[in-house]
Amino acid sequence: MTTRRDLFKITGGAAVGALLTPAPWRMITDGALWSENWPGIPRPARGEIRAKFTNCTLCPAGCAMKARCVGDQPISLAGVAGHPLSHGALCPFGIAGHHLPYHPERLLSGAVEDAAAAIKKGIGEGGRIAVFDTRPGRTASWTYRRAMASLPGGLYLRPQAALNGNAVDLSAARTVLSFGVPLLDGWGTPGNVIQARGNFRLIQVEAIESRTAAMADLWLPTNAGEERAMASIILNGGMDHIARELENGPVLVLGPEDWPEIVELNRKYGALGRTIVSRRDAPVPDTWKDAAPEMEWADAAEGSIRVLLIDETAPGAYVPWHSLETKLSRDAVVVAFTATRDGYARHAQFSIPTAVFPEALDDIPAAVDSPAGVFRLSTSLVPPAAGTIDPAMFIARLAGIDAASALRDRAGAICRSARGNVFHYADSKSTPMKEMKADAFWKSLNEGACWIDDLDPKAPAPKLVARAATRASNVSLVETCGAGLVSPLFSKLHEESHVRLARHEIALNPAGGFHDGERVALQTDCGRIAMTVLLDPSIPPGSIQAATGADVLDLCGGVTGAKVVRI
Amino acid sequence: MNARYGMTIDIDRCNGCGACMVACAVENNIPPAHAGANDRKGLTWIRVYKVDNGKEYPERRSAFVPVLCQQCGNETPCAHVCPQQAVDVDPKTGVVGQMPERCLGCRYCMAACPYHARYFNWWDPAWPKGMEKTLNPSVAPRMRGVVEKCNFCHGRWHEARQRAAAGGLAASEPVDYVPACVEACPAGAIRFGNLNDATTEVARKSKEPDSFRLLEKLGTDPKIYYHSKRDWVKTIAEAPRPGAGKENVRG
Amino acid sequence: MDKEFITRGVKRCSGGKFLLWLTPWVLLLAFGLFSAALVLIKGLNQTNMDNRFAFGLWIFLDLTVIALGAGAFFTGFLLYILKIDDLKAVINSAVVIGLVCYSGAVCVLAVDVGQPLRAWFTFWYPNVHSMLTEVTFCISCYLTVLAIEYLPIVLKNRRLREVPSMLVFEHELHKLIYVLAGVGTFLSFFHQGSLGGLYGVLRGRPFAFREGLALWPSTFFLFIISAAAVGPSFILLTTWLVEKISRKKLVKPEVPGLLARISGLMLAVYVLAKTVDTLVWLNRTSPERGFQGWQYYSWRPFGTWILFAEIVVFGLVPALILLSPKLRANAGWRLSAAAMACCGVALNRFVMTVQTLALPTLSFDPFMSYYPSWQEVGTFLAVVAYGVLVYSFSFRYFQLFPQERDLRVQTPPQREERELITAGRY
Amino acid sequence: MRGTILFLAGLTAALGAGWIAFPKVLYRHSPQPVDFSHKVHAEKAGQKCEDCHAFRDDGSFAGIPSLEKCSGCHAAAMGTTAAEKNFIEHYVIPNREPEWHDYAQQPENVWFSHATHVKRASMKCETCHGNIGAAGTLPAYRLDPVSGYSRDVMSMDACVNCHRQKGSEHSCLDCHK
Repeated sequence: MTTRRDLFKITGGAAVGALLTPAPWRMITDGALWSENWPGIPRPARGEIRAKFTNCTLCPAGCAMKARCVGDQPISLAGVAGHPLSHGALCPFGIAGHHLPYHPERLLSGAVEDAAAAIKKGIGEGGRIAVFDTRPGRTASWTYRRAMASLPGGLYLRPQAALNGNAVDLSAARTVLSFGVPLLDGWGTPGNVIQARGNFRLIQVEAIESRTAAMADLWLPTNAGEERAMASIILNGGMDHIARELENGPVLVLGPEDWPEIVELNRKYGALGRTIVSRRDAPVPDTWKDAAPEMEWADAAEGSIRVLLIDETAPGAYVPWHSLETKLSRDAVVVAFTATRDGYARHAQFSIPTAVFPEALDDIPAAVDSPAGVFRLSTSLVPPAAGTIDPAMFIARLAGIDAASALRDRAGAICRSARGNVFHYADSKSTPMKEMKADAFWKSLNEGACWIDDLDPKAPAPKLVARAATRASNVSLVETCGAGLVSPLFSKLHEESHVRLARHEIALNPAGGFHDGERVALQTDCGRIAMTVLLDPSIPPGSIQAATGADVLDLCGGVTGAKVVRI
Repeated sequence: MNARYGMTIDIDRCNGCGACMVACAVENNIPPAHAGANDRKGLTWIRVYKVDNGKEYPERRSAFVPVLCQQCGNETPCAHVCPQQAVDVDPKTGVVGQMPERCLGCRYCMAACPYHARYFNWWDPAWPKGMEKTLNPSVAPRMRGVVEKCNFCHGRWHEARQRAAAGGLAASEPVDYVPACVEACPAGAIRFGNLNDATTEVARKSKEPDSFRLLEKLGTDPKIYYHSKRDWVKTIAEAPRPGAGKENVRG
Repeated sequence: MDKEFITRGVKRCSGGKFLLWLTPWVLLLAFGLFSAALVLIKGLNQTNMDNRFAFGLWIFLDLTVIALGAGAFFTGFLLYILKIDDLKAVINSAVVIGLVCYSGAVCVLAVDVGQPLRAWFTFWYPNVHSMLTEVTFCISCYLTVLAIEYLPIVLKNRRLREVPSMLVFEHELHKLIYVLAGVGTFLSFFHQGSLGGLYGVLRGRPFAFREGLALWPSTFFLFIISAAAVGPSFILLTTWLVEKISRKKLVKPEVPGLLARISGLMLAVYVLAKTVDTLVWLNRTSPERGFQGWQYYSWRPFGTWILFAEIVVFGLVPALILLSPKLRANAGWRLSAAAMACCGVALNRFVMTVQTLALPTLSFDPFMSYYPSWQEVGTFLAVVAYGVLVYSFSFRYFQLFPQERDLRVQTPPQREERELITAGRY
Repeated sequence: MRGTILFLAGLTAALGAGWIAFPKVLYRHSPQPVDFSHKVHAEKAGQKCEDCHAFRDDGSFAGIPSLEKCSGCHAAAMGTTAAEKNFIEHYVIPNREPEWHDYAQQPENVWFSHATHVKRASMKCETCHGNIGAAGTLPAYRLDPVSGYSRDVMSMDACVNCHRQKGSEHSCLDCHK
């Protein structure tokens, strides 16, 4: 019979034996190896590395992009070196643009049929129909105008045109006087601004030391809301050291365009025709000439619009809803074509999901700092998500016009004009337009190219018109994770560091009596939004810095006297 | 002759846009922040700090300083302390390498690093659905519980060498190798190159009087040179002075 | 029920009472294990540590506990190598305390690392320059030694002695004990030192960095001396505590005095060395690396008071008390001095770990603060509970204090005392 | 005496279990989808390795050829073997990629470039892959389910040894990514 001691013996032997086999050591090693392939960690797809080219549609700059792809999937984006407009630069929004199709908050479903029915009903009842286009001048914009022309009472509305539709020639400027314009923080075409930066002196008038103010040659701090007073002082030669600076021309004065002072300063210092020039836009087919005229939204009659179709697929100037709303009739139908729930979708009865960059095929008109007209395509790098709608096609079908080949037709028109040059991204070579056939032009546009018009020798002198000026707000808005979608990786810039303000974050001076991370409400006559406080001593007392975002723009756009209140 | 890769960062050109941070995260498969993360628990191999001259508004002036692994060349603090050789310095390139698969997550190297350039994976990495398709095959995603840091986009170095070999080039050190942040900086504030090669821009710029390195007196011989003409900016290279600039980073 | 397990000639309370005493500690242990499990399963995000506070409560307490556990090796060293035989009275207890402290610390370390499955890499791919490698090797080896030293205590148990082979085994072990003590002492000296070295070598952290003597930074030696100084003090305290709780005399009156004298002597040496080291560091080491010494102490709340408290209040004062025969003869003075000494070393470990990380290194760094999460606290409480449990069992079933029996024989307990004992109270 | 026997019994039992049973239990054997013969292709078709295992334009190595490559020759049966017949029926005609098991698939954290080894260091395929190119059949694929790696994958030691001999061993990042 076996005793306990026998068991000891056997176990002992087994233990010794086991140590002499690979088994225990294998298991220890495998344990560590298992931790290399930690559960739930994705494995990057492998495959051939290819380069594709496109243009960014996330802002009106339309910077040229080189996409590094595994197979067909873009995995990173970079600028196109030597590009005559964007000079190889990309902003952080563009650099991570290829993540947008996978954004968790993307809008992917909407009641398309119901929307169509409601629109038809609205038109049937004889109401005015209008398209509000956040980025005019695109081929899609022309499609809207043609559609509206063919619909009874159709209107094409656009935001206020920057500089009255004129362009800025930064390369000509020697002194730039800017009233709170974020010149070095995403204004115009970032690459172009940086390229020209060495040649001009920058004087920044701003309450807060913004990124631009921090980089300016001279920063004139003003009290929040007193920028305009400062402008008229300078205009009347009140600050002679600034006046002396401005003698070093050519001068460019930038600021809220509805201030008469800005217009006057530009006149006084001879900016018109030198640093502010009129631009000839890319030609369109003659058959489009009967399209509806562009109308600034402000000029539409109050309460006149029965059906409003908003296209915010191409982010541009955002018009606060409380202003736009006044144009609607009581029983108006509002349809927003968008990829995000944050914009006009918050106010529209129907939100129709659209493709996002880099899914959509679109063109990007010239940016404000491009004196020459341009034509470039944003070719789709990945197929549009299921269930998304192309607003141009939708509205064209509504009006019963054919716009399927609009882009190609326009390319044809440009080719026929035989003006300008085509810059090819793959080899950074330029070929004169007159030397290219329409098909070749179209092909290279899709493979990554940009048509740049010649400067118009007999361009008319640019005109600037002042309007009834709104008072300046004490909220300075910084472009952060603003309207529309941004890559989830932007968490690096706010959540995981404090380089930029996150949405619904406001920066205040510690003297304000609030504490870091406190939940407060930003309040104006238009309402209030819950915000989180970040204390920043570089913000002057009384000023508020907030990240742009449709809701914040609705709250602060064109209104003054914003205040922060405890919840 | 061995290469000594380094950087010059022109603080006077940096407007703190954050393109370098985003490009770095894209290139190196760094996941978006976990819901619980903050600026002390985040992952960003290069971090832009906002610094100031310590004065009050309106005399206050700010500048932006991108801080990444300084690739210390002398008695590299982190490599020196790692118990199991998960950190090493490549004599061929001077790059301080971190091996997440060897790391046991003791975080001794993080305590040793005076530049706070090392980051710990406090959470399991997670990407929004579908976004994992955009991961870079040249960089292995890391698992929870290990330390990671900048290695001058070593994946790009591998690719460049492979291209050179495939193209039959003899050069063992690639010519077209540049980290993502350098490529991404729209202002061209970051320059990269071989400090041992006197012909490169970095070698030249690193010797200019306006160039300085962070905490140079520690004797760790960093390979990241900062550059500024503003005197108050130059003082950021020195040891902290209590009272000054405590609010620069929100803790 | 378990009477036949209890050493002959000593009284222990009834099983029921014993269980009653165990219950709270078991509960504490359970809670601690739960929080540790949370950390292991969900990851270190359960703690309040972050990239700047890469080390937290755990490392601080590990260092403290290991310093307090040093009594084991130092007593062993005095007893077996320097032949101070009076210490036989406490050596067993010291060994148990040592075992508890070290094994506890190792367990916490296993929770503290992000990928415990790879911990063995340190043995397979060691980086010989790293102090942590030194620590890992020494602690694991010394833990084995302690386990072997613990065995004879276990084997002395009445029931186990009935097994002949066990008896033989124990006899063999006893011949070994001197070797073990020697090895243990060496290993222990070494890793106490390397624990100090851990921070002394951080050239990137001028607050912790110290210049070297021979291979090691000065903190290496300071940690050894300080550990040797508080080891006896801690034994002093624990012995007194056990006597109070169990209501028995366990050691002859001269033993505590001896421990106190040793502790005082070492403490005095430590204070002297620490003072010299601090002066050198403040006036030479740190300024040479661009950090003015004064600025470390201008970040609230860590003012110069912390330096004063560490060296004078919890260093010099207890040293003097323990050195003066009159004062240390008085139990009150003796014990409070011992307690102060322990606090002093704890404070020193706190400064080396937490303050080092809290202080900024870059000019644009803020001063950092950190509070442990409940999971961190819980995990550590598990170690405390585990220690109490192991000690309680050892005390009940093994002979931790050889003099206990003789003391009972010499002084027959007073009546009420006897009643207490028969009533089976502690 | 009895004790010794028992001890030895335990010892041998453990040894047996560890050396013979354990590997059988641990490794998961799975056959390749197609009964492919390198030998036939090398001798009959006179093909070189790089004819099928080709480099891509970007310098990366394509590894196991895709079905497209195979169909290039095997659109219709070229021989009479059952294996080819099966292959054409099950994969070529339904145009279904065979799920090959890669014996030498390196871990995700390893950067291995065939270009640097084959083109710059001009190494032979056999040096690492043995003479599988001459084998008539494909050996079964053996997976270690715990580590998730093929049993025949080259170990780090093997890499390091060769790099050491060649004097091209500098740092972890030489081969890791």
